[in-house]
Amino acid sequence: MKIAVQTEPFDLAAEVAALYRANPKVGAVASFLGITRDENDGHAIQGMHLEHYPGMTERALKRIAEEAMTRWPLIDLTVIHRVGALKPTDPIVLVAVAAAHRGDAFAACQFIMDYLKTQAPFWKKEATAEGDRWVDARASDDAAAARWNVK
Amino acid sequence: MKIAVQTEPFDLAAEVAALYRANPKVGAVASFLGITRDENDGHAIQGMHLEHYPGMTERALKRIAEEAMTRWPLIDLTVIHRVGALKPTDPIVLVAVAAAHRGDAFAACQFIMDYLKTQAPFWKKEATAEGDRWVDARASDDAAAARWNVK
Amino acid sequence: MKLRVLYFARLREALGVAEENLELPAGIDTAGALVDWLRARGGVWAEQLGPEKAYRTAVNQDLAGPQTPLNDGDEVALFPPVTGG
Amino acid sequence: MKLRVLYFARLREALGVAEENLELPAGIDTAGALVDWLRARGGVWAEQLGPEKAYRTAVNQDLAGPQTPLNDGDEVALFPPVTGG
Repeated sequence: MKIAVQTEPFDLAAEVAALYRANPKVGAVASFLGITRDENDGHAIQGMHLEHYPGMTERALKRIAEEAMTRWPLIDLTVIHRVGALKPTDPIVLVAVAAAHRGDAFAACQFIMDYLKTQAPFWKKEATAEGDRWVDARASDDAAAARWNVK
Repeated sequence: MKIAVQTEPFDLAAEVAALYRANPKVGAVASFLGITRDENDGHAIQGMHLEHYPGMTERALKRIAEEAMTRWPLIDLTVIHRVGALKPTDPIVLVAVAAAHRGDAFAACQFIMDYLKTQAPFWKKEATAEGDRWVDARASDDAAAARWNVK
Repeated sequence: MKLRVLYFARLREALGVAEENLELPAGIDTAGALVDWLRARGGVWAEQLGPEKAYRTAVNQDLAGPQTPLNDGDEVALFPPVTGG
Repeated sequence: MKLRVLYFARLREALGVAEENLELPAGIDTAGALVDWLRARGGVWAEQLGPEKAYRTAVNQDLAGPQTPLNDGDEVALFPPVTGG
């Protein structure tokens, strides 16, 4: 299990390969890449700054990942979240989950993203032509997390 | 939209990057990698041969991909399925789906895999210590496809 | 009616044929009727296409059912349930 | 009771403080009571921590609710709903 919070880019191919190359029991890797868009709610986005709560972020991600390992028969997983300055088309987050079968890998990958979106202390501030603005939380993210019925 | 059936390995990072690097509207890429395992139903697997129906495979994959594009607001997607000789830890299939938001990307990626598993004409023949054996279709794959209620 | 018929995977191996060109008698004009006609060859054909055996048909590279009509020049395929991915 | 209190993102900017060390009067022993006490500072505090404002609390780096107890030396954080991913 790898959890990382970093300013540097990550290497998708290397991270996914690390989940299955050494373990021939892995039959499925589901992965999610979140990417900086150039627009949000109708505003053109020039760039973004991702603030976080050092210490709590790693702790929250680890907790979410361990909960996923408990709920599904997973073999391994990786969560990497970037912080700091990002521009459109820059990857923000990678969640990759390895399991014997695809249903478990898909479910756990979605679960981790839904919980990360509502429980991990990251905040996006977008740079637009009209100035910087903090991104508002989405009700749809709360709804997505609620369907997993944690706690 | 890219659909390919090939004997050669594919480059996960390049395929995923092709879906979002040139399009800053993409906020989410959900992807699935199916990998050759070293065991199946309790049998140790030394390798596998993937047979297909040339012509129909591409046609079936294109049809599944187009159905996904109709059902969800997707930006782009890629399906690559390998055929021929594969050994444990070799990737078999890649499905990668790009969308503005993660819910659509995840749903479409799962949909495509579920349909590919029941509708695309590929057949696996495994090499075991006791000889070669054709892999049996799984009832769980029919059930997974049935929940999307196609046709 | 002339048809090209393809067999794949376990079915190809069991029947010992990958492909054949058939000239069908009048009245054999659906995928189901074709399978019945092939089954009537007896031996491995009766065995492999028996009612307890799972197989699929495709007509012109689309999955087909017993009622799918056949037309002169069609490409028909018989194969086991698929196991890709 | 002594606490370290951290503020993040929009809340940090609006309150103009990233971190402070507090010495709380007796009786302020839950996360909810702490927020009430901070709100009583008035001005931006009353405004930013008002009932119509969405904010979250964490105690020792775990998400907390109004009833979560506070203990001497705890690290408490106040921040807006998270927006990562």
